[in-house]
Amino acid sequence: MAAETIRLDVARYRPEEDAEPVLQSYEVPLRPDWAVLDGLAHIKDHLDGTLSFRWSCRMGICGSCGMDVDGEPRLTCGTFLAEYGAGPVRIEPLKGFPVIRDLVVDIDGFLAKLSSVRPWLVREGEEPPLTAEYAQTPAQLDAYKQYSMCINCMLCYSACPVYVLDPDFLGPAAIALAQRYNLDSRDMDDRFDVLNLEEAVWGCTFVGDCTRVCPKHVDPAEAIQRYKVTAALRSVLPWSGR
Amino acid sequence: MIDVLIVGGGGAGLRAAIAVAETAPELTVAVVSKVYPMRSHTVSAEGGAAGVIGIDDSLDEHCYDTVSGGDWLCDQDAVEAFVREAPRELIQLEHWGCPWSREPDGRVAVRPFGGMKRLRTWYAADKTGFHLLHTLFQTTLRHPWIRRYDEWYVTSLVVDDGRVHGVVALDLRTGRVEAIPARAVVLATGGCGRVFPFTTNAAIKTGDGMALAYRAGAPLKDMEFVQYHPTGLPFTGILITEAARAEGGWLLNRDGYRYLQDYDLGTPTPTPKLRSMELGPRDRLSQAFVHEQDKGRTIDTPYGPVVHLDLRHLGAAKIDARIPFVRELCRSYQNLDPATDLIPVRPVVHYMMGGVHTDLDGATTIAGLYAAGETACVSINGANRLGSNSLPEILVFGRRAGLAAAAFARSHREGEPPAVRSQGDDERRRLERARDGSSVGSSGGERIADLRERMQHTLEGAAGIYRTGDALAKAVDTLADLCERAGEARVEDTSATFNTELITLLELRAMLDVARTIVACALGREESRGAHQRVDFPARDDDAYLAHSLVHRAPDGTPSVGLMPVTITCWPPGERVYGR
Amino acid sequence: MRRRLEPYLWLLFSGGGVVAALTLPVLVLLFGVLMPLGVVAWPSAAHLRALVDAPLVRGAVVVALTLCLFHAAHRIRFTSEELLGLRRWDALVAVLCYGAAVAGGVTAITLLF
Amino acid sequence: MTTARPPGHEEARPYVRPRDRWWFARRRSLAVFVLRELTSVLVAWTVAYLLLLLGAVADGTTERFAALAARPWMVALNVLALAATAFHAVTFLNLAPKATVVRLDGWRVPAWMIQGGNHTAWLAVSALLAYLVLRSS
Repeated sequence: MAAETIRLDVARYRPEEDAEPVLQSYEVPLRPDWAVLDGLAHIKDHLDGTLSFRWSCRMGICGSCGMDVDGEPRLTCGTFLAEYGAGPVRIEPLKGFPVIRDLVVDIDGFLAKLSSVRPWLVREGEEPPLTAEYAQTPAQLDAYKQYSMCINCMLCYSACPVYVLDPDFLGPAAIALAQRYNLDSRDMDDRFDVLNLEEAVWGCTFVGDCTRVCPKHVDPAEAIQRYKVTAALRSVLPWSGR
Repeated sequence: MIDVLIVGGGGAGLRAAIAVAETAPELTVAVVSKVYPMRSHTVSAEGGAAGVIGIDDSLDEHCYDTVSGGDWLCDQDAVEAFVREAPRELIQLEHWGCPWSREPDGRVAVRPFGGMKRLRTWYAADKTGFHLLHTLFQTTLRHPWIRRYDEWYVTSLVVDDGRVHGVVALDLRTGRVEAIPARAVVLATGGCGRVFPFTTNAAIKTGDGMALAYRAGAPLKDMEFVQYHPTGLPFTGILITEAARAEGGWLLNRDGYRYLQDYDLGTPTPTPKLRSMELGPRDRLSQAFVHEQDKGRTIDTPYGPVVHLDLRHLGAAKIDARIPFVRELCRSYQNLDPATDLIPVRPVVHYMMGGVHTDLDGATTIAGLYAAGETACVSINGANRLGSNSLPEILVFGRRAGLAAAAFARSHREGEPPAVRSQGDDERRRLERARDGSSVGSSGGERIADLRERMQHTLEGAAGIYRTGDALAKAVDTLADLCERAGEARVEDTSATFNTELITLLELRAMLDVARTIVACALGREESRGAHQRVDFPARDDDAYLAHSLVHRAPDGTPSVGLMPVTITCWPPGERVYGR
Repeated sequence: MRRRLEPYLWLLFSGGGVVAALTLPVLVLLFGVLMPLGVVAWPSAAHLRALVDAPLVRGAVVVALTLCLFHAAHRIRFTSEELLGLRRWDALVAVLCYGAAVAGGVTAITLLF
Repeated sequence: MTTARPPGHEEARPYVRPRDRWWFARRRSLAVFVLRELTSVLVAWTVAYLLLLLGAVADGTTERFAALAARPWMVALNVLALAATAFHAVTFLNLAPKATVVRLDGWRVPAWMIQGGNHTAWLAVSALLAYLVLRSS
């Protein structure tokens, strides 16, 4: 049986020598259970050790290996080569982020955004002793659970034309994370000051692609639209703050 | 100068950082990690975190389960401290926002788990580690004075006169090698599952912290105890959580027979029974698999023999409510639905019971150097860790190490010694030579991946579920040879920017050092206990080996193994009884 | 300033979106397609005048049409900025778009009152 | 927690992709989005058209308006407006559940129910308007 192969066209960018990324082609074995990430690992291990990319858990939970695969932002560990028939498959760094090297993008801006929404439980008063938990019913847990599933893979940013055109836009994952805490029955904040901004929820034009590409079904688009309602009501009815 | 420098941004490292930030705000804290903290492998933990909470449960019972699960190799004073502090740590996580699964009345829910006699495993569906890590990470964000060195790889510890003075680290982004002086250092870099070819562990788990401490002169402990998790997906090694069995899943051989009943693990019942059958400890379940394989009762696949995990009788609703990630993983990575299909599984390297030798506060033998989490060996896990003990372990001992490091930093206010700069300069020259290829020539030398594969298969062959003295002795030589060859491996990438090939080489060298300690300890322990099963010494030998293996690095680089007594407080060695 | 305005603009946009969705298709179907094509006959001028005779109805028509215009203005503002890269000129674009909507509303008032 | 990037770390410049003028043509979903947004132009036109009609009613020049409306280009434009407003209605009403999550005693009302309600309302309002306009003729 002749071993089947598939061509991967991989974006290379070496800042010391390249002015802009160029595609480099590699032939890798096409195996039914190989993900795109396995193809990249094969290149790094056996064909070209100079290829740089991030990966870790290869089970879709660490959020490292998001890349642009044939024009779509995907987690490469969960995207199978067999999806692409005879190939070739074009693999590029996530769009919308500065490229540090090859398939590695700069995510510091994203982290700054996450930090800016106060993504922690905001409580008033003293923390009670560590003898009992705050009560939370399954229904109250359900109210925010979906928004707590974000793995920070940033596919939603890459899919969002608003973010790609305007890097200052707070973006889907950060707003969903803010909502994860806003809707938590134990939280006492509504993060109005950081969300009720033109670069925050009001920048969103509800394209909806963030939700479409989210591998964890977080539905950031929903989180944003819901906050628009919250913020609008709070603006019209100033006494309606929580 | 940094007061407390933490290497590793996973659960243990972040818990340590928060402990310092909250109790000693006057100290500067830094987290140096080779990945962004939320990428750390804590994120992959699934099933849950044990902490006594039920009224029908007691600290003593959790201790006993842990000690018997560890085949009496645990230090019982450490276990007692751990069991006592675990519940308050889990409540602390709840107060920080962790979305624990709940009972209808709003209390935190607990589930059964392998080797545990009571329901005491807290869970956040089956993404417990994910929620725990993100809760910790997000909580650190409220302390802006915790400095983060994201994507910095620590290449060595600066140790002078028996005391740590900081680290030398490489910034992946710029390629710069810098000495970072610090008064105290906490190692929290996780385990080293990647020394084996088939593991649940993420790519980043290369034993870096263990190797750092070991090279700096701190001994490692109990390195021969490697946990195989009984249920990994073939090919990928993706973990199917023990919670799948805790919720009622069965292990079936090729005849559809619940084979665990043949291995002194109890008799089958339709619903799960604690400390019995599928809820036995991981070492015993993985060993049973090998016996089934020997009897020809496993199923052959292109990726080796498997047995089946059967969840079909649980129904889709229960699977979605309790173990949704199992279904998600099976669908995405194995192309099957556990609600209607059998899941092929096989034992897979999961966890290192061993690690850097520490006391109850995470202190190593080097002044100012601490370790916590899987990197460390306190030891609460003994010869076999119980499922759902590792998450509370990183919290309890992460906090303890952080507090101890803060206290050390407070009482040692002197400035940085000259050793820091000079060692930083040496390291920079050494790494730049490796990167430029000027040390070996980029065309000479072997491929990193080839050497890694050799190492992994050596380990699997010699230090797998069952071991023999002969194979281990051969592995000692093979690994020594590989170590030498890794010194001259080929690095094609000469770029300073995000040079992952150079990191891969440094990781390989760390793994080889750790691998040699695993094999040396396994060769030294001429008995069978917990996860260490010697075919040539099949019985437990408490007279000779109720003791920890302690392994130092000899000046010539070879591991030298000694023994250290186990601390026994309340539970004298006895028989491990499951299902009876 | 802008920060305090956005929620109101969005409310106008949303309200207009609802009104436009519920009313415009049937109106353009009748007055723009079926009647001009002769599929249904034009109602008499008197009937049409009677329809908008009640002050309340006139008011509702003014509000509805103005909301629809605000809906359109909001979308045109953002879409033009995204398609043409005019984000920098947002203030100007916004004034033009919402200004046009206000003008349309004023026109409706002058026509009906 | 803040990121430490010590000063003096010279960094090779990251590559920043230039603005993609044709971003909306890269993916089907984006093209649909832009179409959805562009319906607003025809919404505005439809309002303008209705204002013209109201003006004609006010001035008593409905005959002239009818003649204008019957011009082929005008009919074509209004057919387009019909398509656009209908597309706007379908997309807008379908997306509404994203902004209005309804929970009854912890149970989340599924999107299709809210959408079904919206579309029923659309039908009812359309029928009422058609009845009011057509009842005497």
